[in-house]
Amino acid sequence: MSWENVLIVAILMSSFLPGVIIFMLPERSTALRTGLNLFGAGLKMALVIVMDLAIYYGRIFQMRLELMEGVELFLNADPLSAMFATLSSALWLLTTIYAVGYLEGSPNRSHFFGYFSLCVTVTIGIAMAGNLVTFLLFYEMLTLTTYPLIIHRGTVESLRAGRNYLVYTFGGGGIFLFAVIWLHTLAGPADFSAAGLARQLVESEAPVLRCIFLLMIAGVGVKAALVPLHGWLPQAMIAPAPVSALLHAVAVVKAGAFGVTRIVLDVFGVNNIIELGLMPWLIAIAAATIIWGSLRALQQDGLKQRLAFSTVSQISYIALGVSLADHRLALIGGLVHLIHQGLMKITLFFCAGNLAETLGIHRISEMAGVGRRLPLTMAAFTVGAMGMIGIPPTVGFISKWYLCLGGLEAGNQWVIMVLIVSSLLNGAYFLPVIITAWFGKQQGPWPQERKFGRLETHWMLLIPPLVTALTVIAAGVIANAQFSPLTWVKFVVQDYSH
Amino acid sequence: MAFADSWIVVPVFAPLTAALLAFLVRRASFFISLAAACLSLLAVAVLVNRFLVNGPAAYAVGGWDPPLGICLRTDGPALIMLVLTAVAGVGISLYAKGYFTLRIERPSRVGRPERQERFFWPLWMLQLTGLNGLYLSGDIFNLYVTLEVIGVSAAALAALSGKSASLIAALRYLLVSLLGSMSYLLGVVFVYKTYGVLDLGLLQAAAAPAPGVIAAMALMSVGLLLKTAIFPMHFWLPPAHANALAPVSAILSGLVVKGSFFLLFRLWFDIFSPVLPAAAFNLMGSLGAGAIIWGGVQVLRQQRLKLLIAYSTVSQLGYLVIAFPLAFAGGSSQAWSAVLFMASGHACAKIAMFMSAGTIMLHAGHDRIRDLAGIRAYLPVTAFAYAAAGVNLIGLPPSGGFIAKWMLLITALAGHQWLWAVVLLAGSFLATAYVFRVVAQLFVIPPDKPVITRRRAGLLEWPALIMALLSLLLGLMAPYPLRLLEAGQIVRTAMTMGGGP
Amino acid sequence: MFLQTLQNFMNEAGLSLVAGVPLLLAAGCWARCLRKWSFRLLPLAALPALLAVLLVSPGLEIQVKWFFMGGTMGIDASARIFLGVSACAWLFAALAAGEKFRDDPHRHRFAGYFLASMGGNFGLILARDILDFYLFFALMSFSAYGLIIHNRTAAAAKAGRVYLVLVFLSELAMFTALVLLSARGEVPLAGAIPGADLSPLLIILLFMAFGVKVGALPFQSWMALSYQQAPVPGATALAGAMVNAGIIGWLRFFPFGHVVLPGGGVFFIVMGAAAALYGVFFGLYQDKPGRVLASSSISQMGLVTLIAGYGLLSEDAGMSALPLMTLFAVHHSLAKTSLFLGYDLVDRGGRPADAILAAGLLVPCLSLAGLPLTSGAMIKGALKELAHLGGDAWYVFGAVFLPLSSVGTTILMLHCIGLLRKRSRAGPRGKTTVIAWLWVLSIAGVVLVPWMWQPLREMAGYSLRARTVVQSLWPVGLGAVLAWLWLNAGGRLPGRGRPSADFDDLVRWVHVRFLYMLTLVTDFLDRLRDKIVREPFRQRGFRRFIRSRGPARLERMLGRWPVVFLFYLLLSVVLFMMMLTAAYQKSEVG
Amino acid sequence: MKMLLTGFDLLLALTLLWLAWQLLRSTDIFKAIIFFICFGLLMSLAWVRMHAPDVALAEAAIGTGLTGPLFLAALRRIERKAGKNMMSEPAGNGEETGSRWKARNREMSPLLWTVTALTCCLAGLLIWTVLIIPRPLPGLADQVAGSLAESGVNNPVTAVLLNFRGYDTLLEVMVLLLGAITVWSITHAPFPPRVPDTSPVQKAAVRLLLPLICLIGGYLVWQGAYQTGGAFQGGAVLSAALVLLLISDFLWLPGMRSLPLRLGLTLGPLVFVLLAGFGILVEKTLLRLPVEYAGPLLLFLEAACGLSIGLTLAAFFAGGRPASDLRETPYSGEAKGKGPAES
Amino acid sequence: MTTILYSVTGLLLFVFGLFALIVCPHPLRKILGGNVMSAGIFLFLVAASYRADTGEIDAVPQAMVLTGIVVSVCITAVALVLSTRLQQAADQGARRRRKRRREEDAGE
Repeated sequence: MSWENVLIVAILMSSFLPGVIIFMLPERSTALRTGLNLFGAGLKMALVIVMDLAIYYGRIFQMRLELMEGVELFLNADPLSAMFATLSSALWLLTTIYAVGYLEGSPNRSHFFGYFSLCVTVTIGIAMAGNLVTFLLFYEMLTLTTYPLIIHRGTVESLRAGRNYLVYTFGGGGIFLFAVIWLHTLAGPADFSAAGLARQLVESEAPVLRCIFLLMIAGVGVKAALVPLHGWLPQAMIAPAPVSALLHAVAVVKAGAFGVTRIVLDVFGVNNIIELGLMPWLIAIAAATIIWGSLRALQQDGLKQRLAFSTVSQISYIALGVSLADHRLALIGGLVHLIHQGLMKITLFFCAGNLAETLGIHRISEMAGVGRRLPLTMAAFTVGAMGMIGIPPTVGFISKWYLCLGGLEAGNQWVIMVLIVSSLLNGAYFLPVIITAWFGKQQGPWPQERKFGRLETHWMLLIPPLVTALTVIAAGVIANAQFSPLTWVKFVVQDYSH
Repeated sequence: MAFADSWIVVPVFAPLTAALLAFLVRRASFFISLAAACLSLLAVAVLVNRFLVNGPAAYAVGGWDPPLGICLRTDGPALIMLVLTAVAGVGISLYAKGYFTLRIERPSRVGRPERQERFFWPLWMLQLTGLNGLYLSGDIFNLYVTLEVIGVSAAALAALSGKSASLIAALRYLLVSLLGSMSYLLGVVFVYKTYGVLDLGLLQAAAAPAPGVIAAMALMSVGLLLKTAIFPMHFWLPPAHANALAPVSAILSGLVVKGSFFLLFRLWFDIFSPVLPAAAFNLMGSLGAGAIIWGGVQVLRQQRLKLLIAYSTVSQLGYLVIAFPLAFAGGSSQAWSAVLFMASGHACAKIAMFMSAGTIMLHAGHDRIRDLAGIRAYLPVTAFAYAAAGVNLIGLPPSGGFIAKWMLLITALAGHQWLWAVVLLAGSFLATAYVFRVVAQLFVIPPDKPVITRRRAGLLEWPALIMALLSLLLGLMAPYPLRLLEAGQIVRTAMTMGGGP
Repeated sequence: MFLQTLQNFMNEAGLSLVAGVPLLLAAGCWARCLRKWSFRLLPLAALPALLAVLLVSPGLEIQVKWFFMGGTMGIDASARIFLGVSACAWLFAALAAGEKFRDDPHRHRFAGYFLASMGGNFGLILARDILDFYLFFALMSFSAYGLIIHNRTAAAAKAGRVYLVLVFLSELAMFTALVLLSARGEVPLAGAIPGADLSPLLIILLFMAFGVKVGALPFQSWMALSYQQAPVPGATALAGAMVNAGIIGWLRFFPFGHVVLPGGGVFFIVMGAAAALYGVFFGLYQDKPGRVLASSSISQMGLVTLIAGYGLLSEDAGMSALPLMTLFAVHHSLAKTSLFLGYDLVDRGGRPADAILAAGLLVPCLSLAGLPLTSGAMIKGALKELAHLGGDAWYVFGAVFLPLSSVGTTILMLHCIGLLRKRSRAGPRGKTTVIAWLWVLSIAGVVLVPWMWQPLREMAGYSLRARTVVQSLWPVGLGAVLAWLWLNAGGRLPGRGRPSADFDDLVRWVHVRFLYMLTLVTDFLDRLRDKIVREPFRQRGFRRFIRSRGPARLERMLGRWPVVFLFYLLLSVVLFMMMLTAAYQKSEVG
Repeated sequence: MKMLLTGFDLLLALTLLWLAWQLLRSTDIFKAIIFFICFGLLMSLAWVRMHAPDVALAEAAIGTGLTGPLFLAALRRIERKAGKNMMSEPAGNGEETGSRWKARNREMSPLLWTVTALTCCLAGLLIWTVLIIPRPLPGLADQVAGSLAESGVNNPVTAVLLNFRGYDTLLEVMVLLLGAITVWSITHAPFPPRVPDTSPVQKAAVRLLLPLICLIGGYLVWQGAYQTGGAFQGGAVLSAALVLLLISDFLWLPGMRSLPLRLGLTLGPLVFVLLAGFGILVEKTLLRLPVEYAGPLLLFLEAACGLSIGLTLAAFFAGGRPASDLRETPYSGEAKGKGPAES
Repeated sequence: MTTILYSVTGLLLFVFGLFALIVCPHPLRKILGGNVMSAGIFLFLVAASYRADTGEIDAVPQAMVLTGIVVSVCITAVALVLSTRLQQAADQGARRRRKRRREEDAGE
């Protein structure tokens, strides 16, 4: 058990153990619970950074546990998984701080934070999965850990949303299990490798593999909220803000997108998919989701619903980037958007949470002139929104820029067309929000205003969005710096470019 | 034979003597029973590591060798079930102690809980004797007697609660098990008439598709199917399990049903497998499929929690039986070991579920699912145990159920048997529906209900949690029991060499 | 010696200071504590730019590796001129703003937006690679929005809305154009694109991207609204400095002198001419000085488009069009700055004697119209030369059109002076503040700059020749006569002055229609989904089947002994027969 | 001689079948029980015919001797409870909506037709199998004979029962004990405090018969080692004595304190278990008896088992645990409201 | 010859008992059927091992039958006690319902 194995297990345990202990804690001991939470998050962040450095200098991190003969639980930290793990642990640290502030005084928090930590452990597990079986294991556990979070409020709507969420995710999970097993019978136990499936297998079993691929994409697509399967996402907005922040930016939806990436790059291998002629399908689905998500977002008056639909469309950028993976630029664009979307979306949700928590605002029509009352929150929101639209110097611009270049390099013009129309639509549903917020006139008192002393809102609710907003700009401005997301993605793409 | 060799006898004799002593010394009955359960657990542990060291062992009782005397055998499958029964035995004993102490504090009818407790322990010990006897025995007539012991003690336990509904169910259960044992006995007679030998090892050697054996297998299989409550003949199980006391339902659902299933499994796969054609296995598979779908549909109809869990047993038993055609076609040992692995996983989960249902009923006073909202406020550990057991039933990753479902699906897809694969998936979807229907109720705390964790009787909540976590742990430590089963393969060859020292 | 060290310093850090100082001050404006200081330092923000223009050695280029995908800043000949002009314009506007907003409660907010757009403008001029260009262009455009709606009136909000929509469209067009342009290299190419053969789509996109800034024909409606609604210093900045951004864009991205784009050239010429004429007629309708000035900008920018069009027709036309466009930009922004200062003076009521006012206003107007000895005349002459290079057909067009446009401009300018004098007479008398001295200085600038500045001097010499004087004199004279006649005849054209529906109503109409159609589609899809998924699942489907009596009756049926044991017997018989047949086959086969 | 025997067999078989058929068809359950008793007696006759004296004795003593009275006692209790309405189907399995199996007007619903058809078909198959099974293979007779010497008894059946397959018998005795425990756990012995008017004849007969029955029982137990007889048969006869006591005025059984009864019931199995333990200690294998002491040990075991079997069968007849043991207050209406209803 | 005759009788008895157990609704009759079934099986068992020619007795089937008889007695006894207790509980239930109805009538 060299220190590499220990590190991987430590990363997983650093949120699992606090989670289990928090379950035990009685409701009263808030200090201990918050301390444990933050300690776990901090420790995980440190460990992940150490791992990133080590990976950068070529160390290999692996851990195997034999489940059945021929099937094993394999954790492997390659650059791609390190990227997703870093994103998850960083955003988890911030979301924990935010959640502590957000849930002050609300009932059954031990239960909430317990599942909160478990959910991140599973996300890190998904990130570090080394083969398809481990990925499936953690993928299905994710549903288990996120369901209690969604129904945390206990109201009838949250129950219905929870039920809907289960129907979708378990349906997807079942299909994904079926496809994984079918592939397992054909290709035997195979770890994730850039080469993907064996060539002669692709020739001999083309129709079956096509069917398996579509099933897998459908299975993973539920969590990645691809068009026909995205129904659960807007309804899951009933959950408290930190949950929807975590769900949308880090855990569930990102796990789906990461799943699509793994399947296309590491399970099937890009060339095999092209040979099977499946790429056009994937591009079509991604494009359709991008446009449909943005269109639906236009219609929503609820702020969180609008953000949810914008997530639906933004996540498919990653799918689009991955589906053009044979062109280096598009792949860079797709993967870097994995991080950028996380940063931007979590900022937006933090701000939406602040609005709901401090002023009781849930609808955009109520947001006129809120910029005056919550200037810093709305500044963060504006930065996030600008990122979403893709205005430089935010990170959003960079990922859109690379995606467009990739699309151009791939030669199909209408990929750029889709991205431009989507930016237009993004502008159409984000700019009015910003304008009403900053330049609108406040009509009447806020629904439920709460005072938090000198600051505009509780400091724990204010710091995270500001930090993420700054990162949105910083990661954009210093995109070429040594350890910016863009350089890391280029480092990741090295072993996929052939 | 060395003294150390007689550990094999302990799992049967310890509960036996405990039953006698418990019946005599009523005050100390709990401690005697717990001691017996722990002793048999220890014995099973010794047997397991001895089995791993030098393979299957045989033990001629009374010193007479097989054709004349009775011989006790330990092989892979038997040991898995022994371990399961021993562990469940300790868990259920603890739970029962907690259950009865609480019931005696707040009796609904003066004197009834005392009666129930006084007679629970001897009957429970006899049940354990029968089960361990069945798993160990190597003689076909002796299996009949153990079946009878299990049948009568199960009916007695079911009738313990004294309500008229449970009495009706107990009577029906008794008559059904009478009929099942009688047809099994007729099968034994046919076997004896054809081969003139009662020992399983010798029978396995001589097994050939003769008419006598065919009649025997037909009667025995149908009798055992009836006793295992497989799909068309499941009418007696739900009322019996739902109306019995909580520890009793756990015993019935978790262990008793598995006993007769194990015998069916041994007959079909171990002893008379050459006699059985592929069509028979597919018939069994269709029964299993029927059980999964029909059980699933019925579960969704139930309004009471215990009935829901009982019908889910009917559905889960379908999983065990659907594995027969897979094992036969697949040929690989995967589906073969998957069956028993799933049986043990399901047993742990079901025991945990009934325990938590019992605790909830004691606490809430009723088990109408609609009014169970927010139980987690009062019983967090029980709610979590129920959820963990549910996870195992559905077959979600961390649990043993997942590994079993995985193995079954692998064999089904490798053998291109799409129907069974689709039924397995449909089954897990139905399971998701009925588990989460209850979990959603348990876990969601309506805003107005405050969270107070008054410490209930510890003994009520923790055994349920331990059993539920055990079913989850099975998922992670799957290789160890599976290695036991793989070793089981050698047994078949050993048996054919006319086993016994 | 001091100059030497200053020059070295400017060479190293100077360029980043040019854009950096305004942005830092803008940030200062937002921070509560630094507000007072940053507002007071407002006028100084433009100084680094002026210093850079004077001191930085020509052709300097610095590469800032870490900044936004490798930013490169540099000064070349045209950038120096533009920077100089913009710096002057921003300086004048800043001083005017300092004066005007001294006691306005929201001055910090205005200062913040003002400084941000200033920083964006300077950065835009200095940016050498297209990504930085795009970054600063976006920064300038979006912060200018703050200037327009500063007064928070409904009309200002409407103007802001129109401006924002158009700017957003231009951003998108520019993004697409940049992507298409930089198809080859991953890192965007620095400076003008050598010899790129631009496809028609690209030409339209570039026209659209910078046409909005310049007020080209289809996108000109925001100019009139914004100049009127924005506070005058803001309007000065908009008209004086930000308009040039459009011209710089065209200069950067069109390969003047390298590639001939006949189609593009014709398109630009037609749009330019149309814009020029539209500007004049639209201006004559207006009764507000802000709108008239806006329409004069539109017509002048139409001329610039014309020059660009000619530049695209042939290589040598392109070579000469480049400096001409730069000169035109300088000439136009100086004139506009002084006119707006005059308007600000009049607006603030510090009214000098009527005669001085008339004379002061007359100088920039006539220079715009092209009076000999002014920069306008030089440009007109050079323009005639350029038209000659563009081939005979266009020469004739040039020859006819140019005098006509200068006549129109003269009429428009005189109309504007009339309005300003009317307003100054009506307005209250205020004390002459520093704005007046600024105004006089700007007038001097208008007259002297063409002569002082070395690159413009040889152009001036050409305009002194008799023939060009005569050629530029008669249109001005004719224009003056017509204006005098027209002013006496009532001074206003019939009609309401503004078209009934403008761009904002168009946008709202499109938005409402689009949402309506979208809800139609989504309702249809929801109904469809209910029919396919939820309906069977809930009504006729699985759940009803579960609740219905069917399964209950079946279950009760299965609860009866005879039925159950019917299956029992059936099973035993079937099993028996199966095994028998199997044994029979095996024995037969075996 | 052979013809006579086959004739006798044929007659016996036919009567047995007729009795079974009558037993099922008769409407009145009392009549059915009487048929069942005759059927039992004829069965023991059949065992005798097939040279199985032990089984015949057991069938006579237990199969009919005790089961008959059990049925009659049960019928009386059910009738008295149901207020004398003839054959009213008790709640039974409540929603038993199947066709009323009235012996007389048996309208054969299609369901019943199929059940009968299937039963006949199954019967046909089984009989066909029996007919074509080749000559029966040599059973275990010679092995039993071979090792009879070491078993300590010379009646082969007892040898098999107690020594060769002692494990089976142990479990069987435990089943009996299990039955007793179950009966006790279900209800109290439903005996009236005082049997009103036992006729003097009955009292005298009981006083006379008791010692005789005990003597015969003891002898049977003793004889088991040599010829037919043994613990079960002896025990059954002893139980007859106890049943007599129960139905006459010596009602001490229901009134007795439960401990001695419980001791009596568990005596047999306890001895058996001790013997098994002894076997392990001495011979290192379960239930293995040292050859020289096998005889007396088995005899001691037989005696103990006989006694406890007698008591158990009596307990079956008593139909419940002694009145004094584990009283339960009758079902009080108001209890329902209070604490949680028991599950 | 006798073995076949008695075996067939045994099987027929088994089938009769099975039929009775299945069809008769009354628990007592079902238990009677059970007993007939077991008697049939034992008859078949002993008949199967009866060797008319050699005449010596194979003890193992007899031991099995003895055990079988004892076990079936035990089951019969339990079943009978259960059905009596069932009847008793049903009567108590009926009495209670009648009492409550009377109270309600009295109450109105």
